[in-house]
Order: sequence, then structure tokens, then C-alpha cells
Amino acid sequence: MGWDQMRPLLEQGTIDTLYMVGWSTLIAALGGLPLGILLVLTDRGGLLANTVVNKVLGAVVNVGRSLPFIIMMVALIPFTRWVVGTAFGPTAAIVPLAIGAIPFFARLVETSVREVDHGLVEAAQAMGGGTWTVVLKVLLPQSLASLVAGLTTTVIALIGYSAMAGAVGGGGLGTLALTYGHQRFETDFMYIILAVIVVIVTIVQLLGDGVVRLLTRRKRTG
Amino acid sequence: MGWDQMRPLLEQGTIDTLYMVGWSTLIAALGGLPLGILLVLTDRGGLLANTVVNKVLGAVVNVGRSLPFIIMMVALIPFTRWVVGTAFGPTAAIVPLAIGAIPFFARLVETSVREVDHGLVEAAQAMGGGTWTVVLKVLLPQSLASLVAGLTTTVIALIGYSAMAGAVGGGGLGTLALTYGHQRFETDFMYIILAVIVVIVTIVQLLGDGVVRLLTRRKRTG
Amino acid sequence: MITTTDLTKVYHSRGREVTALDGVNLHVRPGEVFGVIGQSGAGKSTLIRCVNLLERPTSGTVTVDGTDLTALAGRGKRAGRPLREARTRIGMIFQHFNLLSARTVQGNIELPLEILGLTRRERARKALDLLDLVGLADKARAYPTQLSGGQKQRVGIARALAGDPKVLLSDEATSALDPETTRSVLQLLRDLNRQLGLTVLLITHEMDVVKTVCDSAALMRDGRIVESGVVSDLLATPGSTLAAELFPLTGTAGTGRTLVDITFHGGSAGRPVISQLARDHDIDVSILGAAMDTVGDAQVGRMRIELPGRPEDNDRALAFLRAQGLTVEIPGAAATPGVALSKEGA
Amino acid sequence: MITTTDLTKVYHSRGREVTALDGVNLHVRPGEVFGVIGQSGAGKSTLIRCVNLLERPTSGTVTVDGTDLTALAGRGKRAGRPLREARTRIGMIFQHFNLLSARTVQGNIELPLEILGLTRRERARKALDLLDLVGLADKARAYPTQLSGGQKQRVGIARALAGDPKVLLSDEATSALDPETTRSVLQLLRDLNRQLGLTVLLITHEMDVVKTVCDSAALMRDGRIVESGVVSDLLATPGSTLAAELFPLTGTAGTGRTLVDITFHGGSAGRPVISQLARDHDIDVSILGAAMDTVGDAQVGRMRIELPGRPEDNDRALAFLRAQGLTVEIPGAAATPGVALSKEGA
Amino acid sequence: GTDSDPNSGDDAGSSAGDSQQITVAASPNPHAQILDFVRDNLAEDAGLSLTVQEFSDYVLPNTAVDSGEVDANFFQHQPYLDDFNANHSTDIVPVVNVHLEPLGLYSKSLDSLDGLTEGSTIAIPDDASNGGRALQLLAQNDVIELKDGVGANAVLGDITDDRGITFTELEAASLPRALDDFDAAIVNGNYALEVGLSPDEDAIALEEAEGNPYANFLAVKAGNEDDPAVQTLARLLNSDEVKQFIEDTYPGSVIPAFGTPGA
Ligand SMILES: Nc1ncnc2c1ncn2[C@@H]1O[C@H](COP(=O)(O)OP(=O)(O)OP(=O)(O)O)[C@@H](O)[C@H]1O
Ligand SMILES: Nc1ncnc2c1ncn2[C@@H]1O[C@H](COP(=O)(O)OP(=O)(O)OP(=O)(O)O)[C@@H](O)[C@H]1O
Ligand SMILES: [Mg+2]
Ligand SMILES: [Mg+2]
Repeated sequence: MGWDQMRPLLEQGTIDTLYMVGWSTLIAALGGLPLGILLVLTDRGGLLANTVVNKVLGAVVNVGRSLPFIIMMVALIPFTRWVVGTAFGPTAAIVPLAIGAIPFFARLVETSVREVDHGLVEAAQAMGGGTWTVVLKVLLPQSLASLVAGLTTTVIALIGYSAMAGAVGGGGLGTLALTYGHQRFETDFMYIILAVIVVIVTIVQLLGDGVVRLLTRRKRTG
Repeated sequence: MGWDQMRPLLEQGTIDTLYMVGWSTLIAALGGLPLGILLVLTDRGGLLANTVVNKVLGAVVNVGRSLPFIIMMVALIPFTRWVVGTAFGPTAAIVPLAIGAIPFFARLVETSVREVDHGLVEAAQAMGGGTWTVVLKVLLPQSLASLVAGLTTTVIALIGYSAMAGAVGGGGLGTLALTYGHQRFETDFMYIILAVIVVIVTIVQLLGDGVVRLLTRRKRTG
Repeated sequence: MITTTDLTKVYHSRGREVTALDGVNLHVRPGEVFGVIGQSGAGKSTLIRCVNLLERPTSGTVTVDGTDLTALAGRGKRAGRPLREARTRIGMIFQHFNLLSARTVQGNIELPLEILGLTRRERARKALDLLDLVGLADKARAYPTQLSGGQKQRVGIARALAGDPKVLLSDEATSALDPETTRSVLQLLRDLNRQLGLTVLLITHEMDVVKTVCDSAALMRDGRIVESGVVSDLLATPGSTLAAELFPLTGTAGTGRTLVDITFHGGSAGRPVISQLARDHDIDVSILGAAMDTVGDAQVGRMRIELPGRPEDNDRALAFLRAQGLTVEIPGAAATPGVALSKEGA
Repeated sequence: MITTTDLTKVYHSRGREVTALDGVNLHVRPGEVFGVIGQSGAGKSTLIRCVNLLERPTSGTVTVDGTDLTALAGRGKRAGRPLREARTRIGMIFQHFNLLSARTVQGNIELPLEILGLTRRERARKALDLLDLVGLADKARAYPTQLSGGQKQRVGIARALAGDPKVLLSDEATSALDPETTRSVLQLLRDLNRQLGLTVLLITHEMDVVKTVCDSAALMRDGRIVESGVVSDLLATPGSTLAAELFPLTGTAGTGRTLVDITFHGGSAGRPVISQLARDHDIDVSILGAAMDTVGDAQVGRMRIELPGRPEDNDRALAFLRAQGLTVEIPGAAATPGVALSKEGA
Repeated sequence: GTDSDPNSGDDAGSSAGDSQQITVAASPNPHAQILDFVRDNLAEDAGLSLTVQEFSDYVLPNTAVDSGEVDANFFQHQPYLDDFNANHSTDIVPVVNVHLEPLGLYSKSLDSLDGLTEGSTIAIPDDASNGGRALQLLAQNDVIELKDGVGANAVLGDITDDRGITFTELEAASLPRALDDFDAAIVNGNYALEVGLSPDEDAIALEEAEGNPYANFLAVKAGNEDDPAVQTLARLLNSDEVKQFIEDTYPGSVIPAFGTPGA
């Protein structure tokens, strides 16, 4: 296969990947953040300590993380159709990608938020702050750098997952690599695609690391 | 499909899953542990600080974590064949599973080991301990609980990944769910398989949590 | 200003029960600086955390500025609106400062003002005023990591003052600081106490802190208050553990000589008591140990002197000292003041 | 026993240079307890960490027990075998104990013995001996979390002694402990110093620690040693910052009266100096402030007295005091001892 | 969904005049390649705007046609479609046959079926579409015996006599790579070509092209067969150009099998 044929495929694949990963990251962040925070708050000794809710949320997250992604993608088809009107194509692939990434990110959020010094929470409570104050003014700002690091990890995992979007016609670089490299035995093209994926991953990681460094500069001990 | 037909399939699937996940976890642990520790030691300010080695290892781990698993599985076929003599079947599936999980576990090891109080490292150095002493007598024992938690996460991720082992004839529950539930339209059977997966995941998580609790009991602050 | 009645707190952890507070009756008067001392694990932190109900007492009541906080608390574990509002009027400073590293100094001081719902403008004005008050006007835009320990604690104090509290709680606010910085932070607390009429309840394990700023003090042991009162009164109390701890004395008598511990409380210290004793009674007075200081502006302290002759030979000298209004003890005759005695204290 | 020559340490962080040590010449004699004090950031920790080369000095040499450690260190960042072996003979205890929470008390003490390559049997015997020595024989199988702060530090000390060191380094070993526990840990260090002939270099920011156990002391400021020497000699040095910090005095003179600061060093404190002054010169001596104590077994301390009349009227009295071998200063006449003077110290 | 209604053909009024639009779900290989050829070389002249959406799955293309999210699909054969319709209560119908990918049994170590004895290993496709077909091929060649009456849906459990041979199911595209690891493997014609195997010369057993029910066809939801766009695409898929393209691109491994399904 010549470069002339590869180029449009690569371009479209990159666009599809960025499109799917971008949106699903956004949704995973919006879903995983509250879920992760709830996991901390409802834990024993937490501000909203509630063993039942905590165990249920923990179980949901665990099941979400262990279900084979392809199966989840298929099982979600009716839901995807209800949400975006169609169950196939790059837009539709966003739904299972996002839903798969929510429990993944939620666990990372949980770990980050848990690391916030409990003394800061007490300080906010001693000022008369309620749960919202603690979450919005203490837990989130204080764990921001760590949360960004977690989001970077999530984006990279999603780039990996998006290869399976091919099953629902999602396209993207991973699917291209599978189709051309695996099914059409165009090994050279596969390596070029993988190189592009690695470049994207590296850029994401460097960007994420940069933001984390920027946010940590003023931090360390309070 | 009746229970009589399901039962042997389920049994074999469970055995295959446990077999693949068990071995690949073991290998991932043996590979990810040194890799994760090296990531910490070679980092700036570390005992073996070496920016070049650190950046290279970091890049390898990142690429490893972002490559679509199926592609990796296919790309590894010659290697797998060289290692276990065949590239197909449950035994062969262990190779890509383990290699995929090594960078995953390595990152978790890195995080855990980084959390060990630097004062303990200094104490060991002040006693005349070298790098090996620090690693074997301080870093590993002190992060053990956290490492076990990371291993639990890795096992659960591997249970999810092993669904894709079907591509190289690995079998197992995930593949069964895909083949029978999805392709052969035995939806009921699929749900049974998923239930079994969830049960296995839950047992793994509970076991892991139990070990972690046991190891943490005597810990906390030193 | 702060009153606790029969306050108890029992922790349950892993099936074991730990009684951290065992019936504490504390009474802090308006405008005073009240120090609570005691060994590690005595229950000091638990007590102060019960005062603003960060910790729910197991039983007993806490009243601050006339409001029964325990009544406001409600049933659930979460702090309801009335309790949260009461807390905005009680400032608290912490040993490890507990500043938000992600906010500037000004941002940290504005946090309680945000909770109070002030506008951005009001917040900024108030925060800058407070920074002026604690002497950090030029650090408004710095981040906590860029500050020294003492500066961090000043920010902590400014933040605690943001809600115009009448009461300030301080849990080992100076324990992480070096002595010079400790002195300046304590001076600031003393000044605020005077200027703003602030009531301060402070917890410490350093006797020096009590000596330097406290009007009253209490000694805790095993979840109980074993001694408490105005510092100068405590000094006048024979056998007081607190007094002995505040002004420790060392030295033993030669054979056939008399050891005398004298406690000065209030004005008498300025008078030439020892030299008068020597001249009037014509005896050699050896000063073996002495700890004299300024406590809350009064010259106070203790001194261990040695007189020639046995105790019974020195009746006149002792009578002279008592006549000067001093507390006179003969160590060894009564129990030795200090740790051994403290169990009978209060 | 420990000698540093022109020791400097410059940290580079984010383009900025911080000179933590700026030419330090320290000399610790065999068998003495040497205290280094100074404010936060003065460079105390950096100094002690340079002594066993946990931190590589930028320049200068460190000699411990005759061995030039800086020569052993080699080029690279890693510690080579000769340096590691030298370290096994230098014990170190830490402020935050740095015990391995995953090991029992006995296991913690065995760690340095494992590094030395002792057999399991020898390790156990040695560890139990050391636990006996520090008074924790019954805690061998406990985990560090089950111990109090003082007990943890005793384990830290036992661990530091495992390699039979001649030198013990201690970085704020008591700063995390309450005063009573501090006292018992310091007593233990003092006993070990006597029994085993151990040389101890300890770092602290608490004057009390120096008072209680140190034979010699040094004061650090901005990376330099500004004053150092045997404690009793320092006390005899007029204008010594260390002496003033160790025995702080307060009190101001009334008009037309003379303020005199007297320093007692060694035996004279037991003598009835003040009463003799009063009787022989027939004057009223008021004791405004006093800090007298037992330092390394000698009765030492300072006292601020007030004499009637102006300084020139008291020449005879002052001459008498000087004749007793006391150091006499007239505060205000010279510079006030204390912080303001310390820049000229040493 | 685009214009499945025959009367709404020209909504854009573009330069092509009566522009017809159609979206087809297809397996990547060779179906999508054939459609790409049509799109790039034939569709414009015929006034057809063809969108190809690749699916790596064998179930979802039917689901997508049934829901109207794509207009047609091209990846399956009659036995598979029958089974799917029966199981999902769908009504998807074939429009036009295009090609056949004759399954063959290949081996690197054996020259003929005689070599398959007790202890031999054979890899077969793991997907429902090809798995049963592979077992049928083996049964027809007397390598195994299957239960009576199991057609294209045969699974490993339907084997009544395996003659001591071990079977492993693999993803179809992995099978050519598995020839080193198994005594023999069943490989789709198109994949055989990719690794340089010629069905005619290298297969030790091969499906008959004549009367083969496994021709792959264009399929639509029942009722849409006569949609002009569908009809245009059907015509193009059975054109001489496509025949030429298939024969040139997949010599012997993909065989043109034009015509009306079931005929
Ligand atoms: N959350 C808790 N759960 C269980 N026990 C606790 C808890 N907090 C404190 N305790 C116990 O209550 C007792 C009193 O603790 P507290 O922290 O009030 O002591 P303290 O006087 O402040 O000591 P320190 O000087 O070390 O701060 C101790 O025995 C402690 O172990
Ligand atoms: N690793 C480091 N990198 C950069 N600067 C450092 C480092 N360690 C110490 N410093 C700086 O060196 C100076 C001396 O620090 P050091 O820790 O020796 O002081 P210290 O006297 O022990 O203070 P403290 O009483 O707070 O422990 C300080 O200005 C400190 O900021
Ligand atoms: Mg406390
Ligand atoms: Mg230090």
C-alpha cells in the first residue's frame, strides 16, 4: 500500500480517535469525579459515612472495571441508541468508551482525594464549612494535580480501548491497525499506525505531566 | 442451550480463565515489580538517579500501556511461539496477557514504592545499607500492603483482558461470553457467564482487601 | 465564655474502648488566655475538638458564649446549619497549620469569609486587614510553601480571626516551631487577646507556653482535669503540680542543713527578700536553684535555698519568709513537689 | 572524634543556590556530648547529615574516629563499600524515629546486624541485649505502632547502637516527644555516654536539651557556627549568646538603681554569695530573675539582681562578686545580652 | 438512516442529478475492499453516493440494518442470516450474491488428509459464521462425524466422532498465522491469499464452488429490496468490473459468485 492510500486513512483515523477519546474523556471525567468523591465520602469515617452506599458503589465500580469491554459495548447498544440516536459509528462509540472509563477514573479519583490531608478537611469544618465546602474548596483544589495525572492515565487507557470501537463501526487508529495489520496483513502500515498512536500517547503524557508540574510547583506540604 | 451443555463449557472456561490470569499475574508481578522499582530508583533524587534510563523506561511503560491489546497479542505471535513453542491456546495467551500487564503493574508499583517514607531509606543508608538493602529490606516490605492492592487491581484488569484471548484460542469465560452470548445468540448463557466473572472478580477483590487489611494492621505510622 | 459540664468521650476502635475524656468540667472566663497542659494521650486534643464539636462528646454539654453547642448538634453525624453557624464564630488554629497549599495566603484567609458568604470585595478588604494585623501585609500573594513556619502560623491565626470570633482555640499551635518563632507567635496571641478582648483556649505540652501567655491553666491526666485555676493562685498552692512543673527546681541539701522552696507570686519578688533574710537574721543563704520569670506581667517564680542548721533551727527564718507573703515549703519534710505528688492534685 | 574542616554545602534547586553550610569547623572530643542549636534553617540537619555523608559536602572534609570519610566517598553519587562500612560504625537516631512499621521491634534492631552479616542467632542475642539496655526487654515482639513516642525513640537508639558505634548522631531526637518523655530519653543518652564512652553529636532547637545533657555546645546561624565551646566556659564568657539563651533573664531596673547579671559556672553557685553580699556590704539585693540549674552535674545558672544606687555607687559590690569568680555584667551598660548581641558572638 | 423511501431520491439536487445515497456495513476484508472499489470507480457514474462503514463484528452489522442505522450490509451468507433472523426475530433479506470465500483446510506439515490421525491438532474459526461451515467441510471429507441434521450451525459439541483429533477455535484472521502451531487449520480463502497460500494448490481439502450455499451477499431489511439505491448498488456489485477486480485481487481465494440468492 502506498503513501497516497495511507494518508487519508491515517488522517481520518487520527481524527476519529481524537474525537472519540476526547469526548469520552470529558464524559468519564464528569461521571468519574463525583463517583470517586462519593466513594471517599461514604467510606467509614467519611463525611457522609454510609456503609451500604459505599459497598454498592464499590461493587458497581469493580464490576464495571472487570467486564470485558467488547461485551459491555454490545450490551450498551440499546442505551447508546437512546442517547445519541444511533448505536454505530464514532459518535456512538463514545458512549461505551465513556461508560467503560467512568469506573476506571473513579478509582483514580478515589485514591487522589484520599490523599488530601484530613487536617485540611477539619480546618474547613472548624470554619463552619459543610460537605459542599469541603468538596469544592478543599478536596478538589487540593487534589487537582493528582486528578490531572489520573485523567492522563485515563486518556491513555481510552486510546487503547478505542481500538475496539471497530466492532461498532467506530473507526479510529486502533481499528485501522487491526483491520490493516491483522486482517489485511499490511504489516508495514500497521507499524506506521502504531507509531502515530505512540506519538499521540507521548504528547498526551507530556501535556499531562506539564500541567501536573505546574500545579504541584506551589504545593508539597501546606 | 441446556444446563448439561453449559456446564462443561463453564467449567472449562473458568479453569482456562484462572489458568491464564493466574500465570500472567505471576509473570506480570515478576516483571512489573523490578520495572516499577527501577522507575523510582532512577528518578531524579533517587538512589540510582539516571535521567536517560528513567525517561526510556517511562516511555516503554507508557507505550506498553497504550497499545491496543489485540494488536499487541498479534504482534507478539512470533515471540510467543519462541517462548512457549506455540502461539495459540491458553498457555500461549499467557504471554501477551503478561506482557500487557507488566507496564500496568509497574506503574502501580512505582506509585506504591514512592509512598515509602524517605526517612526509612535514609535510616537504612545511615546503617551502611546499599541499594539492595534499601530495596529488599525497606522499600518492598514497607510497601507490601500497597503492592498487594496493586496486584489485585492487576488481576481484575487481566480478567477483563483475557476476554480477548479468544483471538489466539485462549478460551476462558470472556471468550465464551463473546462466542456464545454474542455471536451464537445464547443471551441467557452470556448472562450466566458474566455472573461467574463478577463472582470471580468479587472473590479476588475480597481476598486482596483481606490480605491488605492483614498487612496494614501493624502498619500506619512507623 | 467556654464551659463544659461532665464532658466524656469514649472512642470505640476494634472492639476496644478508649476513654479519652472522663468527666471534664472546664470553665474559661471571657477575655482570658487559658492553657491546658498534660502528657501525650492525656486527652487535650480530644477536649479542644469537643469544644467546637469537631468531635461529638459521648455525654456532657459544651457551652460557648452562652450557646449550648451540644444542643445544636442534632442527631446525625453531619453538622447541621445551626452548629455550622456557631462554628463560624469560633476560631481554631492547628499545630500543622492546615493551610490549603493550592491557595495564596490571601485565598486561605478568604476561605472562612467565602463560607460566610461575603462578596469578593469585602473578602479582600477583610483579608488584607487581617494580614496587616498579623504583620504579613506583604505576603498576600505568596503560597504557603513559600512561608516559614512562623509565617504559616500567622496566616493560620489570621484565618481563625476572619469570622470575628470571640473565642480562639489553639491545639499545639507552636509545637512545630522553634523557640524564637514560638515566642513571636505567642506574643501575637497575647496582643490579640488584649486588643480584641479575645478569649483563648490553648493546648500545649510545653510549660514555657503556659508561663509566657496564660492567665489560667489546667493540667490533664488520663482524660481528667487534675488541677486548674489562675496561674498566680496555683503558685500559691502548696504542693501544686502545675507550679512545680512551671518552675522546676533542683539541688539537694548538705547534711545538717535545711532545704527551703520559696514561691514568689505577684509583687513580692521585686523586694530584696533574700538579702533582708541574710542581714536581719545574720545567716548565709545559698541559692541552689531558681526559676523566676515574668508570668502575665507579675514577677513570679520559685527558688530553692539552703540555710545552715536543721529545719527546727530555722523557725524564725521561715516565719520571716512567710510574713513576706511567700509560700514556703520544706522539700522532703512534706512530699517532694513534682511528679510523685501530682496524683493527689486538684 | 568528629572533625569537620571548612565544610560547605550548597544546594541547587530550580536554578537558585542555597548555601546551607558556609565553612563549618566543628570539633567534637571523644566521649563528650556535643549539642548544636540554632534556628530553623540554620543548617543543623545539613551538618549532621554531612557527618556520615548522607549528604555529600560541596567542599571540606569530615573525619570521624580518625577516618577521613570524604576521602572514602569516591566520585559517584552512590556510597561505595568503604563508606558503607564506615557508616556501620556511626549510629544515627532521627526525629521521626524512622522505624520500619512492617518489622517488630526486635526486627528493627536486627536490621543493621543483617547489613553487618551476623547470623540469625547472633542477631537475636545482640538485639535482646540492646533492648535490655534501653529498658524495653518485654517489647521485642511488639510492632512500632504499638509503642509510645518515647518507646519508639528507645528502639531507635537501640538500633543505632547495634553496630557498636563509637559515635552517635542525633537529629532532633526528642523534638517530637513531650517533656517528660524527652527527659527520660535524654537521661538514657547521658547514661549510654557514660557507660559506653559514646561520643554523641546531637542537634536540637530546645535549649533545655543542651542544659540537660551537653558537655559542649555550638550555636549555628545561616550555615555558620557563631559560637561554640564547653558549656561551663561559654557561661564564663561575657556577652555569650549561648549562655543568655540557656539561662534567659527578664526584669528591668527602677530609676537610680543598678541592674546586674551574674553568671554562676561550676561550684560557686552553692556558696551563699548573695547573702554575703547583702551582709558584708549592708545593701538590699533584689532578685528580679533567676535561672539556675544542674548542667552536667555542675551548679550553674544566671541571676539578674537589682542593687540600690547607680552603677558607679556599686563598684565595691561588683568587685566583691567578681572576686567570687563570677561573671558580672551590667545590662544596658554593655549591649543587652540576647538576640541583639548574638551577631557579634564567637 | 438515509433514503430508504424510494421517492426521496434527490434531496440534495447535486450536480449528479438524481443523487442516490446508501450506507453499507461491511466486514473489512474482502467486503469493504470490494465496496471501496465500487465507490471509487463505479458509484459516481451511476449517480450513487456510497458510504462504507467497517464492522469487525458479525452481529452488529445485522443489528444496524434492522434498526435502520445503515441501509444495507455485506458480510454474511444464507445459513448465517437464516440463523440470525430466527434468533432475533428480524427480517433481513438478501439482495444479490457477490462472492464466495471457499474455506480450505491447509497444513504446513501434511500433504493430504491421510496424515490426520489420532493426536493431530486442527484450528478452526471461532465465529458463528465460519465455525459451523468449517465443521461441515471436515465432515464432508470424513475427518469427523457430526450429529445428524446439524447444518451450518454445527459447534464443537456436535461432533460425534472426532477420531482423536483436537480442535481449537481461533479468530478467523489469526488462522493463517496458526499454521506453524497446528497440524492443520481451516482458513478463509481471502486470508489464505494474504499469506501466500493458493486454495487450488495448497489446500488439502477445499469447499466446492458449485452449489455452495455460503456465497456472501448484499442484504437489506425486508421491504427495502427495491430501493433504487439498493438496486443500483446491487447492479454495480454484479458488474464485469467487480468480477475483474475480484479475480485480479484475490486469485482463487475469493471467487465471484454473482446472481440472485437462493437461485
Ligand atoms: N479517633 C480516635 N480513635 C480512637 N482513639 C483515639 C482517637 N483519638 C484519640 N484517641 C485516644 O484518646 C486518647 C486521648 O487522645 P488525645 O489525642 O486527645 O491526646 P492528647 O492529649 O492530645 O495527646 P498529644 O499530646 O499526643 O496530642 C489517647 O489514648 C488516644 O489514643
Ligand atoms: N535538599 C535540599 N534542597 C535545597 N535546599 C535545602 C535542602 N535541604 C535543606 N535545604 C536548605 O538548607 C538550609 C538549611 O537546612 P537544614 O535542614 O539543615 O536546617 P535546620 O537547621 O536543620 O532546620 P530545622 O530546625 O528546621 O530542621 C535551609 O535554608 C534549607 O531550606
Ligand atoms: Mg493532641
Ligand atoms: Mg533540621
